[in-house]
Amino acid sequence: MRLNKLAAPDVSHKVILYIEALSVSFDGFKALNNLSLYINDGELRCLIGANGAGKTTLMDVITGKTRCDSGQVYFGQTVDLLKHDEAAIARLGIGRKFQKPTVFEALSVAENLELSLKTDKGVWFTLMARLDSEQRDRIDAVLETIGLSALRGRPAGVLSHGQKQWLEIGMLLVSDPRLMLIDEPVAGMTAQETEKTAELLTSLAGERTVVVVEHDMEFVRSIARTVTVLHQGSVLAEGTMDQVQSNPAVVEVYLGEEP
Amino acid sequence: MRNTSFFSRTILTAAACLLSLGAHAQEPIKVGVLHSLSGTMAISETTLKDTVLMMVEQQNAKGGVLGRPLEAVVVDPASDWPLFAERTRQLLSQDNVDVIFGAWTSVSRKAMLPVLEELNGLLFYPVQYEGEESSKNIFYTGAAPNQQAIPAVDYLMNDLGIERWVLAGTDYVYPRTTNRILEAYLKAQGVADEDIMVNYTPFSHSDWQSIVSDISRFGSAGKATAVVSTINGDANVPFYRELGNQGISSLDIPVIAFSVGEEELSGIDARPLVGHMAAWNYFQSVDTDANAEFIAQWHDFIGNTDRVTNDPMEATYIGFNMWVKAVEKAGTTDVDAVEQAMIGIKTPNLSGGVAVMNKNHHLSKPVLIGEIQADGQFQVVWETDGVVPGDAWSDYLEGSKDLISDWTAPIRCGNYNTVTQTCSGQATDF
Amino acid sequence: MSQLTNIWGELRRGSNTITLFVVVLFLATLLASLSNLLLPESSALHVSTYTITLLGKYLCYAMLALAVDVIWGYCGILSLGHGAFFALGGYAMGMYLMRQIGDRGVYGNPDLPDFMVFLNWDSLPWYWYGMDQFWFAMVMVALVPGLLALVFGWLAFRSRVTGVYLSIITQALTYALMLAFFRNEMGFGGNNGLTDFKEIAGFDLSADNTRVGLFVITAILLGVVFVCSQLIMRSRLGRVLVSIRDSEARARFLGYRTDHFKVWLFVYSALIAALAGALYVPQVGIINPGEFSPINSIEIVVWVAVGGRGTLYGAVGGAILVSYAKTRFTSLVPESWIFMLGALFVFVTIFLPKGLAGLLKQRLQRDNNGDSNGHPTKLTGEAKA
Amino acid sequence: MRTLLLLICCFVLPMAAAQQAPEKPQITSDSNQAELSSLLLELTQANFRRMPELVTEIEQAGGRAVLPLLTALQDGELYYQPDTRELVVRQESGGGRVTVSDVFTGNTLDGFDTAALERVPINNRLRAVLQATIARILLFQGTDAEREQAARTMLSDLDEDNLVVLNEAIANEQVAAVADMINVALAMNVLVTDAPQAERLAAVATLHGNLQGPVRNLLRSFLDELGRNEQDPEVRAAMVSAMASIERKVRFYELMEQAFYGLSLGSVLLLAAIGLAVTFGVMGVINMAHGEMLMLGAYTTYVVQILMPEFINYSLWVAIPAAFMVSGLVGMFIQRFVIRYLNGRPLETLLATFGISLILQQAVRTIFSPLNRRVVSPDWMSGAWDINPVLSLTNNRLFILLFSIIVFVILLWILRKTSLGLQVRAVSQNRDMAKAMGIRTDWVDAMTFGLGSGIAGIAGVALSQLTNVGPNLGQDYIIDSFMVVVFGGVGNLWGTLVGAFSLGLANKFMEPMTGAVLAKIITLVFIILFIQVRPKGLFPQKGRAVE
Repeated sequence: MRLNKLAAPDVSHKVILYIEALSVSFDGFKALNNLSLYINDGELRCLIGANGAGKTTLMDVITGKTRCDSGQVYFGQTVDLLKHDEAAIARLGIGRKFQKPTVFEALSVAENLELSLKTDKGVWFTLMARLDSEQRDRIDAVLETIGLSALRGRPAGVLSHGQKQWLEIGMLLVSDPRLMLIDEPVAGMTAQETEKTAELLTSLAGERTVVVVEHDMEFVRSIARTVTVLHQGSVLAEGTMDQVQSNPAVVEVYLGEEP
Repeated sequence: MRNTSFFSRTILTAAACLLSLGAHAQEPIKVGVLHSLSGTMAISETTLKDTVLMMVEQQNAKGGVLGRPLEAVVVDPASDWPLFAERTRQLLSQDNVDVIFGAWTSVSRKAMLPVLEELNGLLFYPVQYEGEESSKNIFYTGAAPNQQAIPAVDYLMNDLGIERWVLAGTDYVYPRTTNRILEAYLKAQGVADEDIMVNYTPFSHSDWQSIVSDISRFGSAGKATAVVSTINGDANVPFYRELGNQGISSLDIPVIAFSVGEEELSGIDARPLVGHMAAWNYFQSVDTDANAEFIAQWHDFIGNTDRVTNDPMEATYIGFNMWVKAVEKAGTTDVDAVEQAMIGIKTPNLSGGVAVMNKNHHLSKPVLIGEIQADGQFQVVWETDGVVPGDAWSDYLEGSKDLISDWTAPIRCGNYNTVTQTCSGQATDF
Repeated sequence: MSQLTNIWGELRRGSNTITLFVVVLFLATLLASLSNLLLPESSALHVSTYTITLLGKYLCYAMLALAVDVIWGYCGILSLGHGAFFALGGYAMGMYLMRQIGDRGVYGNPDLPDFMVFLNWDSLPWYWYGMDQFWFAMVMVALVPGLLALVFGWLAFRSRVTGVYLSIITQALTYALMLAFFRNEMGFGGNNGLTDFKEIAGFDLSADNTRVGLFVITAILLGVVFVCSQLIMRSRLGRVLVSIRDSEARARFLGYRTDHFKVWLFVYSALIAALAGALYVPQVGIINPGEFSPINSIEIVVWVAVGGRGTLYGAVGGAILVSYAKTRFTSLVPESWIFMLGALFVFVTIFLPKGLAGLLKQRLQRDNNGDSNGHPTKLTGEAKA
Repeated sequence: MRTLLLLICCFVLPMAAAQQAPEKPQITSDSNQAELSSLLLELTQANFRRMPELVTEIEQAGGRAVLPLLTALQDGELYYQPDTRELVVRQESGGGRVTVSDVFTGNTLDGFDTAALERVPINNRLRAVLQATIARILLFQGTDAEREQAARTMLSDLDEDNLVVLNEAIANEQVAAVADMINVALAMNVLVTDAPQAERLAAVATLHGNLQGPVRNLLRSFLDELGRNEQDPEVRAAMVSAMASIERKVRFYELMEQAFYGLSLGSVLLLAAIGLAVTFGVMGVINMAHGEMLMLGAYTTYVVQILMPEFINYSLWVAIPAAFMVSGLVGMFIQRFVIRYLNGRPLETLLATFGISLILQQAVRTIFSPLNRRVVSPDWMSGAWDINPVLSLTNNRLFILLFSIIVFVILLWILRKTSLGLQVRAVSQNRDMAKAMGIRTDWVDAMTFGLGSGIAGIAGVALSQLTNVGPNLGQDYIIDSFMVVVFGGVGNLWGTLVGAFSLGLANKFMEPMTGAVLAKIITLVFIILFIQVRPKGLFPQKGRAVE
């Protein structure tokens, strides 16, 4: 119940997320095939790969949505993520933004953020919970960041696609996670918004760890320090954007197709 | 709420005007009809509603009662037991009816009973039932167990030499009580425990394979075996079908039923059932002038010569005629006066005898046993010599053998204990 | 202390609906009761005891509808078996009332109810013990349905049975209970159920005062349940529930143990249903296994759908409206009532997905900001399967 | 429709006529005509007490020649003319055609007012006497099967008359099966008389493993201390062994019987659920009106039988396609006008279709009255296949079991091999993609729903042979159907098959221990718990697309 009170992950070895020899298959189709990946604390990492390369499945496994067939996922040195369910993983400080923006359409923008706050998430607590001034400030600040202050009382359902993307990012921000998993943040955004997103993500890295899955190569180039290329469920290449782009294997399977 | 009662009143008044056109300008006597017209029980009860309406129409043609026309107030309790209580209250306190004809299942009567007693209403209940009840406000014109079950068992035992018994019933209070009474009765007649098999099935039971095969096994022990069936309504068709298909004829193991009448058989292909029996106080095939007339009137009223008549219809017929006589005797529709006037009233029944209302609010009736014919009718193969008075409290049950019901002075009690000479529990309103 | 002020603040913030509802309910109850007790029967304004009983029944149905709305409207759990909790609460109350008859039954047996006497039970089954005490019976009214809801909810929500699957197994649950209660061996009176009650806590059940009293108590409790539910729905918990309804997976990724919330709400809802059942039985005077029938449970859902799910007053209004229509039309046109009910189902689901309350809301909104160029309100929050 | 009926009439008429051919009775010359005539006259006037003796006297006077008379009396087809008291046989065939024929010659007689004829009444006691009397005659005159049956009838009634007849019959009997049956009877007789030990032992040996009920009862009585209580230790030992072998066989066959009952219940569940497996499983639509599709099928059977009263035996073959059409069309109608508007909102669909189910029920109640309707079983569906005296499989159940499997296979074939099936599967797996590929998803939805409903209609035809045809028919099956589909796994026809049969078997094997209701409750609770463990049922659909 009180997982959110757990100590922060042990990152004494600099690595916040260990993924080792992970395999997942659906009906014989190997979505992840013996994949290993290490994410350092405070890093901003981009995952790229063709459709079906296993990006979303990987996120699903990390956040507890999908069970893996074999392998290990550790959060810091000590926390075995495979032993926890989605809610517990979220409370550990792993936040996720989905590919398709999923906000709670019947709730207002501010309420969406309120639910995402980093607090006790037990039944009885939520029944009696009130926003204290600190939390209110935090919500205000995030609303400012994502540019939705004027729409705070509106139901999220009436937002445009881009606004929903922002709101989801806001929900992620307000929950103050250690590790953020962000699936295609700029899909449906204008060029300006994309730029703003890139700025935001870059600024987040350092105090938090950010993992971004993105198709927009321009965007990836603008933010990425380290890029990991997935292919057919395993890591094909890893390095800076330039390194990866010059990797012949990558060129062949991925960049070649999608200039 | 005022609006609504105004609304209903307008409708009722309109109906009343139509009914009494050309008759009397007198205020009509209201007859409540409380039979389910929708839901599961509609199948049986709709017929009784039509019977009451027919009787009302005929009585009005004869000039009504006490010079006043009769007006039927029909409501639908929709086979929903709590609704029976609610509608009773509506009939008695909103529509101010003078008498109610209604109910089929025991549970609906039980739901109505407290309301009837509270508001001092009058109910005529026309269906065979388990007994163990006698209310000042209810007249029971159907058979009590001693007017159906016990004579039937006597017939099987004495005339057909049955030694082994299957008591099969639907799991509700009528079969439970009847079978308890029969078990006690059979044991008193020297039947051994292992020669009695009791089986209960739920309502609308449809898969009878195992049970029929058990019965057939039970019946193959070399002794003459019969099934006494208190299986209710819908479950009968698959039951008889399974019997027929497993090759159990009325010669191997005859079935005598207490809840299967002409109406139920009209929905069954009766050919495989020929020779199985039913015990009732009336069959459509009874050959009397009164019955012929009744059937003709019924066909005329309902506009369909294929419609059958059955025992609860006769019970409604008797109850209605008795009520008319009692009102005329009392000179008023006041419930207390009519209740006292009812006792001792005699009217002809449809099987050539005379029905008498006894002190315990139950009728004296003849008991007939009929064999099912291929056309869905019954052929009477046995009947009691005279009429049998209905017994509210069974002599064969531990709890009720000391109880009697007597609504005449000085006892005036539905459950008078003859040993302690007290009227236990039930409020008597006196 | 701060929590108290919270609640007070909450009450003031949402005062509109709550106050309106409570005031209307209070006035209606008061008027009906007083005119029954004080005005002579001949008076045109007199409300008959029949009407009072009828109103009492409607209020019980309203409470039941509220119970279903709380889980369906706010959390997307469509239970087709809520009649089971209602009936269990009713049975617990019925057992108490049965024991109150004491030796006034027809057989004069001080311990055994009549149906046990003539079915030859020689002693009271263990689960009937203590039911002669009012407090104990009331504990059972809550405990039995609450426990059942807890166990069932815990099993179902933990293994993430959702949508139509859940609906179907709730239906199976009430169906199984119906079959069980039909069995006479169970010791609950079989098909006949429990009836012929005499008094409740010393008050004669056939007296007008008692009936009015029961009606008033029902109205008060309905008010309390309404206010409580409204407060819950306006708390953060309520928002979590809505978020579960709209996207359970997303709520889980925010760190909410959605199964805990659902179990909690399911139990809360079951308790309301049980309370409604317990109030229903002394007013209608009978409880029998028919109350478990799956059709009854589906009818509750229709009340909520007609009134408008996701709004508590909608559920209450829907229950009263449909029940009233049933009372009227089964008297006037018994054969057509089923047609009308059926057509209502189809019509409401296709044309009024938000029910009458939704219609009302749209109307009000249009009137309020008819000229504002705000975004059109989309119909949102369809229950997800 | 009309042409179809006509065609069937042309095809069927000659066959029906052929079946009606009267049997030629024999007239023996040694009958005492005068005495017989007076007895026959008395037959029209006697009461039930006199009748049994009268029948015996008629047999004595008329000898074996009176068989047609007795058979007619037993079948309730013996009538007399009220004025002349002349006895005739009055037979009614389908459609109310009445023929009157001579009692002994079987020649058709004309000039009778068939309505004025009075029936010679008969009751159960008389039927019993007739059965015994007819058996005695049939033992000599009947076909092989009739002779065997006659001998079997006598097993339970080994009085002197019967023994005389049996001894006479065995001398001339050529057919082994009949002779065996007679020998069993004679062996039973040996046991109850004071025969020497060797003969008794031989008799017991004859009875060894014999499954006839009377044989078992007789042996049981010999082993019962309160019964005949066999004293001779050797004979007793033989009896114990004979009895043990009988009991062993009986137990085995009872198990077989139970399995058959389970499969039969399973087949009913399968039929009821399989249409639902299509609409719910493939389309994801919760159709609460599914039960009413069954009901419509059953009512279609009723209407078909009304339309072709002369050909009841063939009515089901017409009813099956008719029911498919009726239910299928109603299903498509529902899909087009209601469900289509609720796409992707399963819970709303559930409510709307429930409303439709109410409307359909009430419509049937209004049109056909709330009373159950009489649906006749064709002759070939009544009766049973008697494998041995303890195991007989009823024909209707057997046919329905077979039928359910045929329906299943056809459905599987439609979904696997036809283009409709391909499109249905495409739509069920990815609606948008299918649409993009040019599949008319609207049309496919309507067809799928029609198919599922039509199959429910066919199931209704089968159910009309087992249970009531009334407005509540659907209600009785809807919950069971849902249970089967959910238990088997939505979207998997094989799951439905396995689910139906395993629930049927479980129910029937539990029933002897728990009773029918408790067995059903246990099954329901089991399914509720099972769904918690495997929310997707026995055979879940796999893959990410399901999420």
